[in-house]
Amino acid sequence: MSGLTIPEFLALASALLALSIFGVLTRRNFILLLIAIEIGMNAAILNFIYFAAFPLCAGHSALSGQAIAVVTIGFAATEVAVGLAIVLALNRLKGTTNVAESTELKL
Amino acid sequence: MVDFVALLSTFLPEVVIAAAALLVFLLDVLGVRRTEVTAGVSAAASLLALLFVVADLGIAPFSAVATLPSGLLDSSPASASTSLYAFTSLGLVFQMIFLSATFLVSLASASRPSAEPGAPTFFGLLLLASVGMLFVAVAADLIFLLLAIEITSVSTYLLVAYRRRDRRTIEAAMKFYIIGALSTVLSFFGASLLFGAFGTTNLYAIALAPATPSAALVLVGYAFLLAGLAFKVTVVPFHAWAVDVYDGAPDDVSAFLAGGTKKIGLFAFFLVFLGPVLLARWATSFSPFGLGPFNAHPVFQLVLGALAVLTMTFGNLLALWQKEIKRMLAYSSISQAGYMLIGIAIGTSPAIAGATLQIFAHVLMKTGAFLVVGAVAALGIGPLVDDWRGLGQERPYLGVAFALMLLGLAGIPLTVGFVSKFVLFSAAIQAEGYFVWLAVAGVLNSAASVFYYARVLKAMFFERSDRPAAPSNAGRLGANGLGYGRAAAIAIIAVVVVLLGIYPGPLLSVMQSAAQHFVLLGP
Amino acid sequence: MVPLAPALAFVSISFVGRRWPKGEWGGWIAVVAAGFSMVVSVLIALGEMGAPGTYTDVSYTWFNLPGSPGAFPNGFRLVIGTLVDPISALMLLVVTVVGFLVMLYSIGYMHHDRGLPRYYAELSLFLTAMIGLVLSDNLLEFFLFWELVGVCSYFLIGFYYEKPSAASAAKEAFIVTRVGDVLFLAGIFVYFATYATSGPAGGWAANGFLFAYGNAPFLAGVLGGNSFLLTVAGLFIVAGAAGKSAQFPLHVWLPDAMEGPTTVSALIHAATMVAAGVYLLAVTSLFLGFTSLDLLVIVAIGGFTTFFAATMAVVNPDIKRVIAYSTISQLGYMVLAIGVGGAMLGLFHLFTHAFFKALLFLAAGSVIHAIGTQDLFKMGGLRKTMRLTSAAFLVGGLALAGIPPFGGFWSKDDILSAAVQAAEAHAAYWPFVVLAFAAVYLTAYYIFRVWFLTFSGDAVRDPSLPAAHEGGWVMQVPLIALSVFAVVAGLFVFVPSFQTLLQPFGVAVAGIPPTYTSTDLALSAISVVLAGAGIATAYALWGGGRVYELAPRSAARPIRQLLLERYYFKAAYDAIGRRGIYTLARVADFVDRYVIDGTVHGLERAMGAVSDRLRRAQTGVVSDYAAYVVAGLLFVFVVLLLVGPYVVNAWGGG
Amino acid sequence: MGIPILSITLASLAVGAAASFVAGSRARWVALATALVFVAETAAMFLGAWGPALAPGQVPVGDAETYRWISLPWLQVNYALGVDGISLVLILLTAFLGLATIVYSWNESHRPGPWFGLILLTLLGSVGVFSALDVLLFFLFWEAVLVPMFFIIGYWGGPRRRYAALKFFIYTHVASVVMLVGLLVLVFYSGSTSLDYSALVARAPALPIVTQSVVFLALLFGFGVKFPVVPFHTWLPDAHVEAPTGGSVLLAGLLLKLGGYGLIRWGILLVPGGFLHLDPIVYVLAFLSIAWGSVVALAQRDMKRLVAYSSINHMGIVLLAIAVHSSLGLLAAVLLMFAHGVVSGLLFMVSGSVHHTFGTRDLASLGGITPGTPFLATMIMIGSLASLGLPALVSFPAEFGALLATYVAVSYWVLIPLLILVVTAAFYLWMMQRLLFGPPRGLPAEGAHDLPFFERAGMAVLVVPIVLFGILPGLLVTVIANSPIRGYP
Repeated sequence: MSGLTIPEFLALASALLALSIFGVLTRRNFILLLIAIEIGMNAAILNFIYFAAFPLCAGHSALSGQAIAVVTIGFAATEVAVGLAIVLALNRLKGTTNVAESTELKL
Repeated sequence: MVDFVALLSTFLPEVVIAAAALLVFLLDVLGVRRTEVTAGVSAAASLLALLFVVADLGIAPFSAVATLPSGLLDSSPASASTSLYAFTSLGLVFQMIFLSATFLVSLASASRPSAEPGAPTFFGLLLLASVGMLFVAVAADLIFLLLAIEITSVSTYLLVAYRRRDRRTIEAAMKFYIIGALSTVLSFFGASLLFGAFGTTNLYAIALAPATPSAALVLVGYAFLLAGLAFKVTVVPFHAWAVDVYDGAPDDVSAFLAGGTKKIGLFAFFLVFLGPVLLARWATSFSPFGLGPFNAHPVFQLVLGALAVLTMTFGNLLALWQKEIKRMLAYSSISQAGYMLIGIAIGTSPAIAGATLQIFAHVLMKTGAFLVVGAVAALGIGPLVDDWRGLGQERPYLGVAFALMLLGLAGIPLTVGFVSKFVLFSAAIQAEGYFVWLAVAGVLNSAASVFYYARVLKAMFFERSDRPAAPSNAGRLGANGLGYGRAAAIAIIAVVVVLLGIYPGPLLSVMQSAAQHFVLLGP
Repeated sequence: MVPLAPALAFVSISFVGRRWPKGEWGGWIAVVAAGFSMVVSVLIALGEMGAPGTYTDVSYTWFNLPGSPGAFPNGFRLVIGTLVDPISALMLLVVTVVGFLVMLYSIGYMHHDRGLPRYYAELSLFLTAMIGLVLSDNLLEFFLFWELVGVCSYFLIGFYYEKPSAASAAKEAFIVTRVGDVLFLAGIFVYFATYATSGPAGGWAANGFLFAYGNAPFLAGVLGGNSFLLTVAGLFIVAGAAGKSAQFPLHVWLPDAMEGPTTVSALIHAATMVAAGVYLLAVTSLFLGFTSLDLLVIVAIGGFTTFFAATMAVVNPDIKRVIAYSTISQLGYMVLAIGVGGAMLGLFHLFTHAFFKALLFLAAGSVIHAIGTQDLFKMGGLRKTMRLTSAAFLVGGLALAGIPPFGGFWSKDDILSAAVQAAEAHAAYWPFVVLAFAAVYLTAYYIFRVWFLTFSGDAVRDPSLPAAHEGGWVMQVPLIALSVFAVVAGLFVFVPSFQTLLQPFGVAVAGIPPTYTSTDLALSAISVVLAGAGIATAYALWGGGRVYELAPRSAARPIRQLLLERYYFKAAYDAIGRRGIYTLARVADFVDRYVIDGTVHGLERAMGAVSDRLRRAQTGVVSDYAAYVVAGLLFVFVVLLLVGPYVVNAWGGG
Repeated sequence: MGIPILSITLASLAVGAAASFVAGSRARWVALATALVFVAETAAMFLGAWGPALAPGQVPVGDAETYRWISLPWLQVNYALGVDGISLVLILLTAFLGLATIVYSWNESHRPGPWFGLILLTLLGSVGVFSALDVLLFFLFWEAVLVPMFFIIGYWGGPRRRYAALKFFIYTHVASVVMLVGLLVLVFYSGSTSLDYSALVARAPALPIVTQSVVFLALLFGFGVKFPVVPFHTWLPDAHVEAPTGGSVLLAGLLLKLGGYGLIRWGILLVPGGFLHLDPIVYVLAFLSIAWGSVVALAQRDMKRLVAYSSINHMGIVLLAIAVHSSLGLLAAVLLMFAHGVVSGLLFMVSGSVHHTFGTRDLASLGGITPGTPFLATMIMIGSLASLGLPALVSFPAEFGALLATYVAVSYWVLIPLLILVVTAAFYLWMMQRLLFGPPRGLPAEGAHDLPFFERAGMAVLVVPIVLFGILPGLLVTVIANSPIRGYP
C-alpha cells in the first residue's frame, strides 16, 4: 500500500502519543486537555488499524482491528461527552476552565 | 446462532444489575424519588446478583439456583482464547466481591435524604458502574476488558460529580476524569501494540502464544498497559488523583471507589499478567533493542514487586501525619494496594488466593471505614483527626466499629485484615527466594502503618472531646442519628470482619481453588 | 531443732508482735528461744566431745534437675542439710551462748526504745540464720544463710532508721559486704562446676556439694594441686571472707556499723557474724583446700589488717568504734592463723574472742546506757559509780591485750607461735608476722586508753551528762557470765575433751592443733612484754584521768589526722561509689534517654519529615498528577527494559 | 487426657472477660470469680494426668483434639494446645498475677467493666501463648495480649499515657511481625505445609545453618523487644511509668515473660543450629542488658522507672541463662522468669501504692514512710530484697542456677553479671534508704493511712509464692524439668 514501514508507522503513532502527553502536561485549559487526550486515543486507533492491515503474525482475533477502532472511537466520544459535562459544571461553579486554579483539594 | 435466552441466563447477574439500573432511572422519570425505594431496588438487585454468583460458584446451599451453563466455568484455555469472555472461578469470586461493595454502599445510602438532588442518579450510576465491574470479571479479551473498565470509569466520573452544586466534588471529578482519560489513552495504546505483536487481543491467546516476532513491541506494550491500569489500582506514582478524589467525593462514593472500583484494576492486572507472570511463561530469552538476552518472566515480577514496595511504602509514609481522616484513609488505601500487588508479582496460586482475600478484606474494611466517616460527618463532626477526639467514648458502637476497621487495616489478629495479610505474606515466603523480602517489606510496612491507625484510635478512645455536646441532627434519622441502612451496613461489615478473622477457612478454600484453576488455565 | 526455736520466735514476733501491749513480751520469747537453742547446743557439743571422730550429716534435696547429656552429665542437685561435726559444734556454742546472753542483756538495754518487736524479730531471725550457717553442709546453703545474716545485720544497723547516718551505714555495710559476697559466689561456682562437670558419677547426689571430708584431695586431684583454677577459687573465697570479716580492703563498713544498738554490735559485729568469714576460711581450708598462693594472700591480709586496724583504733574518740577497730584487728589474727595453716587455732581464737569482745561491747553498752554518750573525752571516773562494768571491761581488756591467764593470751599466743614457725618455712610471711607482733603492743595500748579515759579519774568530764548507774540484773548477769567466760575460755584448751572439738575428724593435713604446750616460752614472753608495754604507755599518757594533748606543731598531728580519717579509705570509696558510679549512671541515663530513645524518636521524626516532604508533592494541580503518571510510565520503562534485565541476569535468571 | 482443660481454661477466661465488659460495676465480682476458676484450673493442670506423664525431649502435650482451622493445599493451620513443665510454671505465674491484680485493683471505679475485662483478656492471651502449638495460634494469642494492654495503658494510665501506649504498641507490634515472618520462613523452608509445632520441631533443626541463623536473628529481635533487650528497650520505662498499677504488674510480670518463653519454645528449640552459630551475639546482648539496666536504674528518681530498669537487668540474666545453652541454664531461665514475674509484680504494686498514698513516686521527695505505713514499708522491703536476690526468696535459686550455668559455659565472664549484682543491690538499697529510712519527708500533712485491705490482699497473694518457692524451689524445678530442657545438651 503506502510506503510506510512498520517502524515508520510506529514512529508516527508514537509522535502522536508524545504530542498528546505533551499537551496534557503543558495545557491548563480543560478543553485543550480534552483535545490532547483525543489525539492520544487516535494514536492507539491508528495502531489498531495499521496492525489489522499488516499483521506481524497470524493471530486470529475475535475482534478485528478495524472493529476495535470503530468501537473505541465510539467510547472515546462518550468519554468526551462526560468530560464536557464536567467542564460545564466546573465553569459554572468556579468560573474558570483552568485546571490549575482548582486546587481546593491538596496535600 | 446464539441462543439469546441462554446468553442472558449466562450473564444473569449482569442482567439483573443492568435491569435494576434501568428501573432506577425509570422510577426517577416516573417521579418516584423516595430514597428508600431506589436504594431498596439497588440493594435487592445486588443481593440477588450476589446470590446467583455464589450459586454459580457451586457453594453448597446455593448451588441449586446456579444459572451458568455447565462446562462454561473454568473451561479449557483453548475455548477461552477465541472468545470475548470466559467464566473463571476467580472472576466469579471477584464478582462476589464487587457485588458486596455495591450492596453495602446501596444499603448505607438508603439513609440519604430523598430531597437531596440527584439521589436516584446516584443509585443508577452505582448500578451502571457495577455492571462494568461485573464484565471486567468475565473478560477474556483485552479490548472487552478495557471497555468494561471504561463503563465503570465513566459511571464513576459522573458518580463523583453527581452532587452538581458542590465545588469540591466537581474539582474531584475533574481530576479523576483527566487522569482517568490519560490512563485510558495509555492502556489503549499499549493494547494496540500488543495487538500488533500477537495479532490478537485475547488475553488467553496471548498467554498461550508461541514466541512473538517482536519482543520490543511486547515489552513496550505491557509497559503502557501497566501504566494505564495502575491508575485504577492507585499504584505509586500513578496514585496522586486518588487522594484528592476520595477526599472530595461524597463519602459513600469514596467508599465505593476505594472499596469497589479500585478492585477491578487488580483483577485486570491478574488477567493482563496472566501471560508474563502467572503462567511463568516467557522464560525464554528476550532481547529487544539489542539489549542482550534476558528472561522476561522474572523481570516482570521485578517490576511488579518494585511497584508493590514503592506503593506500600509511599502510601504509609504519606499517611503518617495526615490530619484529615478521609485523606488518611485514602493514603492507607494506596498502601493496601501495594500489598495486593505482591500477590500478582509472585503469581503463584497461594499468592493469588492471598491477594484475593486481601482485596475482599480491604473492600469490607475500607468501605466500612468510609461509611463510618460518612456517618460521623452526618453527625456534624469535622473531618480532622482532632475533631474525632472522644468519639469512642461518646458513641461506643460507632467507635468500636471504626476501631475494628482500623485494626483490620493494620492487620491486627482476629480481623479479616490479619488473616488476609497472613495468608498473603505466607504465600510470599512459601514462594521462597527474594519473594521473602517482599513479605518482609510488606510486614514491616503493615507494622509501621499501625502508627497512624493507632493515632486515630488514641484520639477516639484516650482523649476527650472539646466540641459542644449535642450533634446537630441526632434524632432526625433512626438508629441514633445514623440511619438504619447505614447502621445496618456498618454492623454487617463489622460482624463479617470479625467472623472472617476468626473462621476464614471456607472462604479461603474457595479462593484457593479459584486461584488454582486460574493459574492452571495455561497448558 | 537448734535453729527452729529462734525461727519460731521470729515468725511469732513478726506477725503478732505489734499487737502485744509491751515490747518486752517479744523479748522474753526471744530469750527463751535462744536459751533453748543454747541448751541443745551445749548438749550437741558435749555429744561431740564424748564421741570424738563422729559427725552427722542429714540432707534433703532442695532442687533437682535430672541428668542430661552434655554439660551436666550427672544432673544437677542442690541439697539443704545439717552437718554436725566438732567445729560446727564449737561454733554453735559460741553463737548460742553469746546470743542468749545478748538477748537477755537487751531486755534491759533496749527497754526505752520503740519498735521492740521488730528488734527481737530481727535478732531472732539473725540467730536462726547464723545457726543455719554454722550447721550448713554445703557451700550453697552456707551462702544462703550467709546472705541472710547479712541482711539481718543490715536491718539491725539501720534499726534507728530515723537517723540518716544509721541508714547510710546500713547501706554501706550491705554494699561493701556484697562485693565480697558476689566474689564468694564466683568461688562457689568454681567448686560446683568442677563437681558438676568432672565429679564422680552421681557426684551431685552423693557428696559433690557437701562439705565432705576428703574433698580437698579430690579437688586437688581433679584440678591439680596448685592449679590456677583452685587458686582463683580460693581467692574468691578469701574475698568473700574479707567482706564479711571486714578485712582490708573491705574493712570500711564495720566501724560505721556501730550506728546500730550496742547489743547488735556485740552479737553480730563482734562475736558471730563477722566471725563467719573466718569460719568460712576455716572450713574451706579443711574441706576444700587452699593453694600456697592463696595462703600467702591470706597471711598478708590477716597480718596487715591486724596492724592496720589497730593503728586506727589508737586515736579514735568513740568508745564503740575503738572496739570495732579492735574487732577488725583480732579477726586479722584469726585470718592469719588460717593462712599459716592453723585453721583450728583461728577457730580457737574466734571462740575466746567472741566472749571477751562481746563482754567489751556489753560493758561499753552499759556505759552508754548510763550516760548516753559514746565520746571518750566526755567520760571519766566511772569506776566509782559503775564498779561491775568497770571490772568487766577490765577483764575484757586484759583478755584482749593477751595477758595470761585471760582468754586472749592462750589463743593469740598459739597463733603467733604458729606464724613464726610458718615464717621460718616461708620467708615471705615475715613482714606480716612482724606486723602482727607490733599489733600486740598497739592493742594493749588502745584498749587501756579506753579504760583509763572511761573509768579512771575523778569525775565525768562533761558535767551535762546524767548521773551514771548500773543497769538492772538482766544487764548484769550477762556481764558477769561473759567475764567468767573471758577468763576461763582460754583455759579450755587444757581440757582434753574440749580439745576433741578442735581436732576435726579425719583431717590430717591442716592440723596444727591448738594445744598450748609452752614450747616457745621466748615468744610468749615477747608478746606479754609487748602487751605490758602497751598498757604502760596507756597509763603514762591517759592514766588517772589525764588527757594527753599532742603538741600544736607536733609531727604526729598529720599522722593523727590520717588515722582519724581512716587513711582516707572511706573518702576514696565514697568517691568511687558516689561520684564514679553515680556519674556513670547519670551518663548512662542520659545516653538512654537521648541517644537510644533519641534514635527511636529520630527515626519517627525522620519519617515524619519524609512524609511531609512527600505530601508537598500532592499539589492539588491535576497537571502535576499527570506528570507523575508519565514519570511512572518512564519508571516502568527503565525497570522493565534496563534495570530489570541487568538485575535478573546478575542474579542468574532469578 | 480426656478433659480438654486448656480449652476449658481459655474458654472460661473468655467468658469471664466478656461478662466483665457488660457487668459494669459488678465486674469485679465477675473478674474475681473468673480468676478463682482460673486458679482452680491451673491447680487441676498441676494435679492432672499430664504433669508427670511427659517424656523428656518431647513436644508438649495437652488437649488431645486438634481442630483444622485453615486447610489449604499449601497451608494448614490447626487449633492445637499443649503444655509442658515450662508452660505450666508460667501459667501458674499467670494465675498468681491475675488473681493479685484483680484483688489489688478491686476498687477501680473508672469504668470497671472494661478494666477487668481487659485484664482477663490479657490473662487469656498469656495462657494462650504459653499453650499454643501452632504458629498462627501462637501469634494470635501473642497479639491478643498486646491490644488489651494498649487500651489499659492508654485509657487508665498516667499523664503521658497516650504517648506511652502508642510507643508500646508500635514497638512491640513491629517486633511481633518480624518474629512471625521468621517462623513462617522456618515453616516453608523446611518444606512443611503445616504450621503445627510438632511438624516444625521435627524438621526445622535440620535446616541449613545459614537459614537457621537468619531466622534466629529475626526471632531474637522479635522476642528480644518483648524481653526487652538493650538497645530495644526504651518502650518499657515509658510504658511502665505511664501504665496504671495493674497494667504495670501484668506488663512486667507477664508480658516480658512472653518474650522469654517465646525465645525458648519457638526460638532455640526450633533453630538450635542458628542459635549456637550466633550465640556470641546473644551473650553480648545479655551482658549489655544486665549492665545497662542496672547502671541506668541507679540514676532514676521515679520509683517505677527504677523498677522498670531493674526488670531490664533481670531479663538480661534470663537471656544470659538461655545463651549458655545448657539444661541448667534453661531451667534457671524459666525459674527466673517466674521469680521476676512475682517479684516485679509486687514491686510495681508497691510503687503504685506509694503513688496513691503519697501522691508522688519521686524518691528524692519522699522519706521516712515506715512509721506511718508499716505494711507498705514491709512490702517494699520484701520486694526489694527478693529482687536483689536474697536467699530464701524466690529469685535466689534462679539467679544462682543462671550464673552457675554461665560460669560453666563461659567461665570468668560470669564476673560481669556478678559484679553488676552489687550495683543492683546498690540501687535497691538506695531506694529503701530514701523511702523507708530517715525522718519523714514529703508526706501528706494529715499523715498517710496505711494501705486499704484490697491492696494488701493483692500484695499478699504475691508474697506467698515469693516466700514459698524461695524456700522450696524444688517444687517448681521438678515441674520445669518435665520439658524438653531435660534433653537439652
